[in-house]
Amino acid sequence: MSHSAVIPAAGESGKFEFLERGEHHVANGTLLGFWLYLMSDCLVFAALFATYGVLSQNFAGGPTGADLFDLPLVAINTSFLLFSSITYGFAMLQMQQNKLNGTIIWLAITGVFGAAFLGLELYEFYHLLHQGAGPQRSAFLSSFFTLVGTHGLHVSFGIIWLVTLLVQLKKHGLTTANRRRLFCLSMFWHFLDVVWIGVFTIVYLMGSMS
Amino acid sequence: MSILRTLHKISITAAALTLLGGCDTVVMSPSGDIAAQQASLIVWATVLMLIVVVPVIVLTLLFAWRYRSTNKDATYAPDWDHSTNLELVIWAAPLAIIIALGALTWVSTHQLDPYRPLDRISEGQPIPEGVEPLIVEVVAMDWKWLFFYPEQGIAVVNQLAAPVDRPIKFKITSTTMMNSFYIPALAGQIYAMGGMETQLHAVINEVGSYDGFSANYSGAGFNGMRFKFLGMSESNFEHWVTKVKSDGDDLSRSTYKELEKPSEYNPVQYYSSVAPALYDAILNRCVDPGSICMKDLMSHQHSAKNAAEKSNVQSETHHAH
Amino acid sequence: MSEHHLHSSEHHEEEGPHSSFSGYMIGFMASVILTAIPFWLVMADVLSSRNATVIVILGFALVQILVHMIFFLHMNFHSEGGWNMLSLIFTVVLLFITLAGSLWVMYHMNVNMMPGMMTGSS
Amino acid sequence: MSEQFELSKLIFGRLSWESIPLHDPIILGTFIMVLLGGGAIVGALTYYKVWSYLWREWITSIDHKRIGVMYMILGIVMLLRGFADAIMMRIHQAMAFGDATGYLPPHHYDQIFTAHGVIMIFFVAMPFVVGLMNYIVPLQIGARDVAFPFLNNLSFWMTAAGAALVMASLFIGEFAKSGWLAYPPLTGILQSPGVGVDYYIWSLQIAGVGTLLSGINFVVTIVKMRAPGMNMMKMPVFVWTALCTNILIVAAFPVLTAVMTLLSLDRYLGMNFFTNDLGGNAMMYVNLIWIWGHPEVYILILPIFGVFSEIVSTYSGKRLFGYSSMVYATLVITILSYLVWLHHFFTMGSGATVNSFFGITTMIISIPTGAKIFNWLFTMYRGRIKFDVPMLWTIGFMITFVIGGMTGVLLAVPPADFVLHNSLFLIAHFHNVIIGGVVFGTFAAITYWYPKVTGYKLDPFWGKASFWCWFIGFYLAFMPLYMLGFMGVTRRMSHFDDPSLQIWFQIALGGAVLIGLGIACFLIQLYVSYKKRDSLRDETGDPWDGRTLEWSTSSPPPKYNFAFTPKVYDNDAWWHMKANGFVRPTSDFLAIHMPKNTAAGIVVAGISTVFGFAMIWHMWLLAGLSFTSLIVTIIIHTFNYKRDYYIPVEEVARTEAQRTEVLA
Repeated sequence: MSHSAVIPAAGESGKFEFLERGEHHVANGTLLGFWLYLMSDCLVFAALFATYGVLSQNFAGGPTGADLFDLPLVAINTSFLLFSSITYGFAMLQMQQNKLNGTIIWLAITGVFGAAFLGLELYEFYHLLHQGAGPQRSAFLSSFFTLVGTHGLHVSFGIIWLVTLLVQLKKHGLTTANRRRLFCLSMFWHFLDVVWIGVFTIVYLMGSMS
Repeated sequence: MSILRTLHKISITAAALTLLGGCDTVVMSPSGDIAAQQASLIVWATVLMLIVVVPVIVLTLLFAWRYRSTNKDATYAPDWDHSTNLELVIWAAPLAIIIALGALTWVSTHQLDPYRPLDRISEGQPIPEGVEPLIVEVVAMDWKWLFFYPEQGIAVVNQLAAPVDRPIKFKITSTTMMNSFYIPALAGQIYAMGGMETQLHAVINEVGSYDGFSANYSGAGFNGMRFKFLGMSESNFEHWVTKVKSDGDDLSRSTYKELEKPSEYNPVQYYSSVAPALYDAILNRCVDPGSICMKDLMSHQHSAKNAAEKSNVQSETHHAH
Repeated sequence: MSEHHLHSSEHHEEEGPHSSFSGYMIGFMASVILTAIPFWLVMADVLSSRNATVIVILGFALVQILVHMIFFLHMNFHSEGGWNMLSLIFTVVLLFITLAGSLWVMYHMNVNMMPGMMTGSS
Repeated sequence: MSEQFELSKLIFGRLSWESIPLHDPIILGTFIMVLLGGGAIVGALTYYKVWSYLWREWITSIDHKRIGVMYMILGIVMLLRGFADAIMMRIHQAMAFGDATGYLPPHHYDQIFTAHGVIMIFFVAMPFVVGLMNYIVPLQIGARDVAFPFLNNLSFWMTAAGAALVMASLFIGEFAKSGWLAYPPLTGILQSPGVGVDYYIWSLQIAGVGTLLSGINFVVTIVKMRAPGMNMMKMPVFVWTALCTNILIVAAFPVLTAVMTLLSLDRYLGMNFFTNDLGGNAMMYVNLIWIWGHPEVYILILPIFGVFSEIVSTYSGKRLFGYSSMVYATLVITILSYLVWLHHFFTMGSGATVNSFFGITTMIISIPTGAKIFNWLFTMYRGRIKFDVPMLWTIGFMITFVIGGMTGVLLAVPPADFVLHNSLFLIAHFHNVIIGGVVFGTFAAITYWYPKVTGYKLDPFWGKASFWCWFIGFYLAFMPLYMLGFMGVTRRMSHFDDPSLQIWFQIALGGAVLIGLGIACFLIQLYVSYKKRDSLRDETGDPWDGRTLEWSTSSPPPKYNFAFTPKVYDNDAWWHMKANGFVRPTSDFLAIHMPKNTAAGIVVAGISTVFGFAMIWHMWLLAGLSFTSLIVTIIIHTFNYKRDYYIPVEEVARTEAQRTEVLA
């Protein structure tokens, strides 16, 4: 763009330089693209939240949120997710300092917190099913299981991705490509946090109030 | 039919179309006051829009002809791509039309809201003192229409009658599918949905037999989901009610369960008497003995723990289905 | 999900936002507090009015989302030439339309049609 | 015995020999024809040994131009299927009066109108629009490919996978009998226990993934990969409309994915989102699907607005009138398209305030749309209009689309909608805008850019024939439907009692036949032009005296599009270059960095098809296996770090020297 020193190439008019004569580097779009994917995911959750909002009072004579939700359990679960965000943050700080082992260790810890979160959520689901409060019971429960379950499914895929990335880091180290992947996964992971804020506030806290 | 006759018919129809502009169709010249207002709204909206549409079409053809490349007399201005005044007009003209149309929409939508009770029976004719609307409860079934007349205590399948110039209040629901209750000559349509009740207020002004049907595709028997809507004089309507009462059977809950089974191209059926609160039970999805009505579920949903236990039993019965 | 990139091996300039220990810690502490208070409000039934509680916890959720956006997702007006922020704002607008629109529309439908919710139904 | 039964259930689910409709002569005949035709094509490909060429150069290609062409071919093939459905319906409706029941049994007829809608929107209009954007956008912004070339290939194959499932439903099982938006409770498991709705769900889900990924891809491409100097207000209008369309795709398709998922949870796991009982609410489905559905309409039409902007300015030999108001109009439409969804269900009973709000927002959209029409009009004003075939389509579009827009605004007035909703008037309206807009636009675009793709123009005689058949055919086919709408005739009817309606259906059939001739003329045009390619050849790369960058390179463009990335100073970049004495470079070439072809796209899409098929037929074992292998394949793919290569400088120099020779 500012190659003013370059002599105009053969045939080009002096007034305009019409060609980029050097190699034209195109900015990498992965981070933006992944961000856009997250925005689209946001709208999946918007649809699910809207459905939950519309159907959340349709208990069909079945149990309500106040009957079912175990807030201390949810609080513990929330703390798992919060811890996993800060540990992911530490992994990113290690990455910035080019410390491969530190990155790997903090990433693994993040994965453990994520798995603990999932385990607790599955326990909760199992408990609900056991009580006869499965997703078939009422529209409220259908939308509850689907909203919370979709978030859980995202966490599961996040963990699969995290494990894959651990292997790739071991194999190739902190290359540009791997750093980019770490960034993408970090966005994904923190995005799930943000969704969870909506879930625990709207579903669990508001649902528990009688 | 020979080709010549077909051609003849086509030319006559085409001529009729150009002459009448579709004015003798049921939607554009209906027999009920609500539908008539809707038809005149269509005309007004169209006229408003034609103010822009006609010039656009004319100008398109005109410019295409005038500035054809072979016409060397026409001005050629290859770099002319902007004119603030012109662009103001370009945005302002549609805007002005839309403001007018938007105002028309706001007023007419409220005026012709199907939930709104009527305040006249036709133009310049207010509802006479003491005339109460005729109540008809409509159930869209698979695939037929069931009409309850609560005042008269009768029910009819696939036939609907009403006295002219008396407001009618329809309460509409469905057993399973999403249907749309539509009598073009009377008034616009409204959906009929299971567990829900929509309403329609309308009045028929002319004696006659009109088509009624479901306007929303609802599965295999949709095509045969048609009925005749009979606009009658007050005395003929009384006569019709008497006839239904004398010819009909009793619509008990068990007869209703029989009727509820899917059927196609159902004939007209009369019921001289109806089990109490049957329509209400259909609407609330509790015709089956022992089932809990939706409205009761709604109002009791906050009585927490007991309901939860009761529901376990209920969900088991539901699974058994 | 992690596999889209083309010109990967070529240039080495650091992409993505830079973050700092203090930034993460501030975000973390803030979100712990912002999580704990709503849980306490609901679990200990602090406020007498249900509506007040709902408004307060929704407010906390909103603030916490902002905290996460700023300290964990590193949102600002510069990253990716402002396109990140622009797409976020656009998404939030659509989010609002979808949620508020659906609730508004469905509320009216339910009031008009649902037995037990209908105005004036007996 | 029962153990064996369980095992076969696990493997074959509900698929059995009865699922194949051998008893239906129409389907059987079609099946045999498809089998013979398909066999002939496969045989010919094998005989001429083109499989490995196809595999190397097309199937695994990540070149946006190749992918664009494949999208267009998919669109044309599916257009034939969708049109076959249309003409079958028209014949049936023209016959089925009084005692005559028509030749299609109702269950078959109901599948046909569903399939027609689904195919035309998802597998004809969408591939056309995405294909056009694929081919043109990178060229117009001076880029060498899209931002994520592999994803682009995957997107195409996912779309094709969805189409394959729809086609499979014709011969294995059945398609949905529910209308193209599959409203519950009709599509609930109680009312539609068969596989039809599941075919619908899974084909849309799989194709939807492809569409969403390509949406993200194009937004990033346009944001990140524009040539130096091309700021936002110097982008060609087609690129602008493509950007807005892809933003809408990213914003709207997730909602479709979500609502399809909810419907499948109802069907597969017995949940109660949209059921009549236990608190389900079918209105929520209608609400959600139209939150996707209305933006979808603009996803289709916006790029076409861009196409017409390019064409009208090129063939008028004039700059586009009101570039910036065109851009703002596009942006306004993008936002507003998300605010009007309720106008598709005014009659559901939401009350006057809600209805009039959405009615008025709908009308507001007609303001920017009107502004666009005026802009095209004043681009023609004081131009030198050449009536090549693309310009004919454009004028046909302007006249037809205005009428469609008018009937659309009419339907946006709620009380008017009460009498016209679900009637044939509505059918006429949306065919008026989709045929008059999207289809006319696609044909205009194909004719306009064909020489860029192949290096020779399309034969104008057959192009004109095709245009007039379509144009007159459209009016003949759909004006009667407007009339029938006023007569209170509803859509999706398979039989009529009133004999006075028959004449209208017969006229409409005549129109449909004429449209069929239009399609035939188009296919003949492709063939004739190929035969006459030497006389139709364009060696300049710029046959229409074009204005944007795609005309600055050769036809067809080299793999790398541009030997040097162009610098842009004007929104008619190529026009500006020509006006200022640009001369092609002939030396100092550099090696060019390009992505490598990969088979991962078709493999992932293939496994997805198997997964979808297994889910449709409840083959749980296969479903589990294919899902696992899908995840594993994707993970394996992420271990491939070497995805690019350099085109050596000698090859670039050789290619460019050849062109220099041709131009001399």
